[in-house]
Amino acid sequence: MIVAIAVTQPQAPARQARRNSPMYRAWQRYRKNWFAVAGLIWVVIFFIIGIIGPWIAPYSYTYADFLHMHSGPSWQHWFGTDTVGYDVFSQILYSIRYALEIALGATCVSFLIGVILGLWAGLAGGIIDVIVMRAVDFMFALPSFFFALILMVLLGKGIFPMILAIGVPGWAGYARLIRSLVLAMRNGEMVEAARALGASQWHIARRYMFPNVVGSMVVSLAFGIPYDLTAQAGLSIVGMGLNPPMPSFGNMLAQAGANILGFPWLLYFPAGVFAITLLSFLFVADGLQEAFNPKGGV
Amino acid sequence: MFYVKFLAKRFVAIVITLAAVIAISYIMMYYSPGGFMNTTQLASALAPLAAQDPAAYQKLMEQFQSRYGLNLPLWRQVLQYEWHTFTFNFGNSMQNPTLSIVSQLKGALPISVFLAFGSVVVSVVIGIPMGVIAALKRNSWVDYLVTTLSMFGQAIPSFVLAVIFVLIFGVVWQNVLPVTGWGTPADAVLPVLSLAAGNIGVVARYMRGSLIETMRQDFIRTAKAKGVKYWALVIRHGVRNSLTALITVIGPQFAFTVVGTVWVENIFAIPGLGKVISTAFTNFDFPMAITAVFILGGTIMLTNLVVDLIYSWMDPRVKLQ
Amino acid sequence: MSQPLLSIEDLRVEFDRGEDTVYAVNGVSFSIAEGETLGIVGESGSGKSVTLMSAIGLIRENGRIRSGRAMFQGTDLLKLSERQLEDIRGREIGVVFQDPMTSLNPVMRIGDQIMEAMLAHHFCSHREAFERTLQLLHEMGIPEPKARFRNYPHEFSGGMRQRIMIAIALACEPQLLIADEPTTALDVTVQMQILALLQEQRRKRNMSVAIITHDFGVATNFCDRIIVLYAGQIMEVADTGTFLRESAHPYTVGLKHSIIEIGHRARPLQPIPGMAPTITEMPHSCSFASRCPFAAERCRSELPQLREIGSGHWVACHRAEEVLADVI
Amino acid sequence: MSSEALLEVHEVSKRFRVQGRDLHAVEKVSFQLERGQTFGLVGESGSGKSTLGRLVLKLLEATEGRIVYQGKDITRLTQKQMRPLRQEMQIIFQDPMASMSPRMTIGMAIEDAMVIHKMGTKEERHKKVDELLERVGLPREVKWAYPHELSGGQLQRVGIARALSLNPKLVICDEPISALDVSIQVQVIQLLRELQRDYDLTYIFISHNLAVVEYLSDVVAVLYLGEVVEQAPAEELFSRPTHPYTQVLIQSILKMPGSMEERQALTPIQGEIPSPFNPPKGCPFHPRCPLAVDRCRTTKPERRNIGPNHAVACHLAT
Repeated sequence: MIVAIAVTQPQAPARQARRNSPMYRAWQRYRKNWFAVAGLIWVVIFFIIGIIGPWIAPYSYTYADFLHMHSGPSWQHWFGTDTVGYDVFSQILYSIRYALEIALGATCVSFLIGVILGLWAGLAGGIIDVIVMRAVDFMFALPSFFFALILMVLLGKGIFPMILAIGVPGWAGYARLIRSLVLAMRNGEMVEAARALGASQWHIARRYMFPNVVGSMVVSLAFGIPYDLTAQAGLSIVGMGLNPPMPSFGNMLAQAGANILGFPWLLYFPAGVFAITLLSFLFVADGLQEAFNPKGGV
Repeated sequence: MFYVKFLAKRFVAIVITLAAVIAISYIMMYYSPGGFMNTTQLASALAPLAAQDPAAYQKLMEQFQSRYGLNLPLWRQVLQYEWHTFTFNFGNSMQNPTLSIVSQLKGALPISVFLAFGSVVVSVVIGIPMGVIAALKRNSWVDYLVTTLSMFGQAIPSFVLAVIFVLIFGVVWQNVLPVTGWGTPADAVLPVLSLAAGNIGVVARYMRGSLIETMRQDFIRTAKAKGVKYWALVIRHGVRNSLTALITVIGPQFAFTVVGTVWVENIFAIPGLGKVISTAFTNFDFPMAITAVFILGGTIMLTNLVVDLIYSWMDPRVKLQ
Repeated sequence: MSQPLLSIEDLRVEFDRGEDTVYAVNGVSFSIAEGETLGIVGESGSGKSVTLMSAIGLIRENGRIRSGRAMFQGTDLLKLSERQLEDIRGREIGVVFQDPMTSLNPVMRIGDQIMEAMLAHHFCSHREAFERTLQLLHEMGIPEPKARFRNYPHEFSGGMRQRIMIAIALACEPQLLIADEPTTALDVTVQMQILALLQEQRRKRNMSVAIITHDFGVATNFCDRIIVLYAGQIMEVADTGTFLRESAHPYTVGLKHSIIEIGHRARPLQPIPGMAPTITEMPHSCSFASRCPFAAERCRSELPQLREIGSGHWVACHRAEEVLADVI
Repeated sequence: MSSEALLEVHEVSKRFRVQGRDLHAVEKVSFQLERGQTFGLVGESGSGKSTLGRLVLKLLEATEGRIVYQGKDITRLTQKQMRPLRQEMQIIFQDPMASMSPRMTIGMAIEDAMVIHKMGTKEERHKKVDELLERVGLPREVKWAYPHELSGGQLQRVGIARALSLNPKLVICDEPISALDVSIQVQVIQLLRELQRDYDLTYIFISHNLAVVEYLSDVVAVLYLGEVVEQAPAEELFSRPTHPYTQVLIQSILKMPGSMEERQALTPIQGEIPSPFNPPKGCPFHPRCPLAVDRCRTTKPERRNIGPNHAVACHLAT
């Protein structure tokens, strides 16, 4: 009996350690958040639709059913058709694909620029820090949506231009976050202790800084995606997004707004899917935030 | 004296930022496809004239180019444009060449400013009490209701809400509230609400978190130990200290709301600055677009300056710089 | 001693930590006489501050008072509503906290914070409160009270802030002053200033003082009577003279021996082994037994009760007499 | 003094630039330290004692002065050149929780020190982690724990184990016990003493607790506003404190009396430590000094020897 305990002992604490690791505990907290889990499920579904949407769509987004223009939901057209006869259900499936492409792409672009500039400012300090932070102030002085409008004019319409137009002006927030994290750590006792051990800059960044900022970065990314989803739809609302017949939530909503009388299904389905999606992303982001740095919680 | 220096510094910063925005916009427009100021469009429109009377066509084009300073080198064009903008000499728009930009924007600006400020005021007035109640009744059904509603408000963009309002008040409850146009006070209700929903969510959630955090501070315990009555404690010590933190989110929120006006004015067909901006951009009316961005940007930055002043007044630890 | 001012009887407090419960205070009884200075000594987690804070309703949200009474001038504080407690706190009982950096409202002028204490209790008119505040600032040794009235906490040093805290606590002339580690966050020279100020005010106002501290030096030099807490229980109660001469609890003796003071250079160290437990189960035996050199079989099976082994000298140890014999 | 000093610090100063103003954190401090010795640094908050510790390790760069380690001038070494030397010079922090990554287990944290210096194979390192934990009095299982699961005293032992893992010669103990409970403090002090004996360690012991510094140190320096006002062998300094500030510090400690009759009167010194942004003219201590004369207000006293190895910066000291 005693022998058995002695043999299993080294593994038991290892398992215990995994259970007490900050990541595992964050996941535990996340799991308890009902909203966050529901949001995550929808986000996953959204992603799957984004990938396979074009294959399961009953109609091509360019196929206009002239015999059933602005008809309500039916077996043929689940979510009805719009004024030109496009199938709303198919349009939504395609919209999800493009919305995801644009929002994820834009978030990646912003994040990449932000991380590079933020790291550079935080680590180099001095004049570089001043220049980057001035640029951040500049970007914050005006809503990045205006920069996106200007960029759309310059780049022309399309998916790739939209990624750049939304992504490039969005870097400032990430840069500021990364810089503040780097600064807080660089002057913190943990990094000082690592330096005292003789760790190289690279070792400190990899083993000490990165694991401790990854949570905050994931949270900021999670908040960034719904913001960029909104922005890409918002560009279409003002007529600067994808050109019809390229389907997008913005176009559908704008059209629904213009044709609201008599054709409410044009609004129900796109607005519903879009709103649920944004909510889900926000629930996920909020859940992650609570999980990684529990403060206002229980 | 200190404030004079501070304000002077901030004004300089605002002017520099605006100048940079204008320069960047102008240069980007200059290189945008289709040619700057849409000369190609004009050229094709005047193509018949060019065939008939090349001299007259040439003269017209030159007139056009010199009117907008297009015959100068780029850097001179930028400088000239900056000068015109900062002397509020915006010139005429391209869409309506006979009307000056100023005359077109004169009516639009107050509408957008009213919408943006109105929605921020509404959100503060509604959001703060919501957040306070949620924080004080933490983990009760009231709290869950407030938090969930705030999440909805925050997640659903103003344009989606606006379209939903159009459906509700344009189809279901017709004639309760107007869904298009501008003129009567009732016209403002739905746009302001669509814009405020998100802000209410942000304000309520932020207030809740901030107040919960504040109520855990040591000085709250000190106030309790003094025997301060509950509501005095909550308001004088709790809310008062949470407000200083809340003010920091109002600035960015205002900027976000201004973007919202661009969307919402489109949906409600309100002739505000946002509508002007989107029309200008879609029609490649660059002088108009740059001017509108200039004015909105200036408004946002001035608002931020005021926010900073209030912040320093509310929190003596904050040093203005 | 006369009628006690505050007497705490069999107080039990626990904290809910989600996965488990911490029994922070387990049946603590003691009293504070009028005009007495009582020292409550213990290490972190011993429940020394929880005991008094729960008596005046300043317990953390996840804390729960299981049982007990806290009789103050004939009323049980634990039975009072929050509103009734508000009337007593700051009026009859003043509190000074440990960290003067965080214990003052950062966005309120310090004068207003002192005045607030008086105005909340309608102690005097607004005009008088202002005058009294200036007087208090002066008494606390803050130079130029009139000018300093309008300053904010961050414009003061740590020592000065603690003086302001004392002014707040004394504003309504309370009968009892609770000082929760009032000098722990301060430098030694400032600690001396604050303690001297507290002593002077105590004499002048003839109030009772309960000082919570982990420092035997502070407790023995400052207090009339000393209570030693460990793991939420009273280990020993004695007046300072007895305490200095003949402590009878192995924990007290161990602590005394492990204090390093100036002039101890040549002495060998005698640390108490192990560390203080976090009590997550109701104790059924002596909580100190695992660290105690005197521990016997009985100590590990039976909870020692507080018993009087000399006049006013109470000890919770099965083997107190033997410990005492060993010490003397 | 012996030429075989392990560490020599010559006239080291550190000034910080804070919002356009100079903050004199450390002013012309000199001392030397022989192998196996303990050098005690005492002072109140803001005296620059922690800054001095970091200057010695070159975690901060000195503004002026020289630091010589084992006969080698390390003042001008780059951070990269310092790295191999860091094996020999270690530091124990006041707040062990803050000095560890919350995402590393204790085992990983200790092992990482050895990984950095490429010491041993993985198995050897793991074995050494076990040995070290045992040596500092912790059960082996602790290596699976995360910092937040340990108590302050346990964490400080981990901090000591991590420093020891590199077999250092010089260890700077920066307030290693001030965050701990009394009964735990003594345990840690005892551990530090044992380790010093067993591994022939040299300590710089930084603390505001005079009694502990006296207990552990061979030589003690008293810092006030970044300057050494008195420096002497520990016994000498505490039996014959000469600088008025040292005297005040010693008097301010409340000792546990033997009986009621021996209780101390509470006699406070006036004033507070001035802001290091504008230190007083003349002797930095003169505004609080009960003995100050005119000369103290105008001329700054130089540090001078008043006995063997006993230096004081006071006009009135004899």
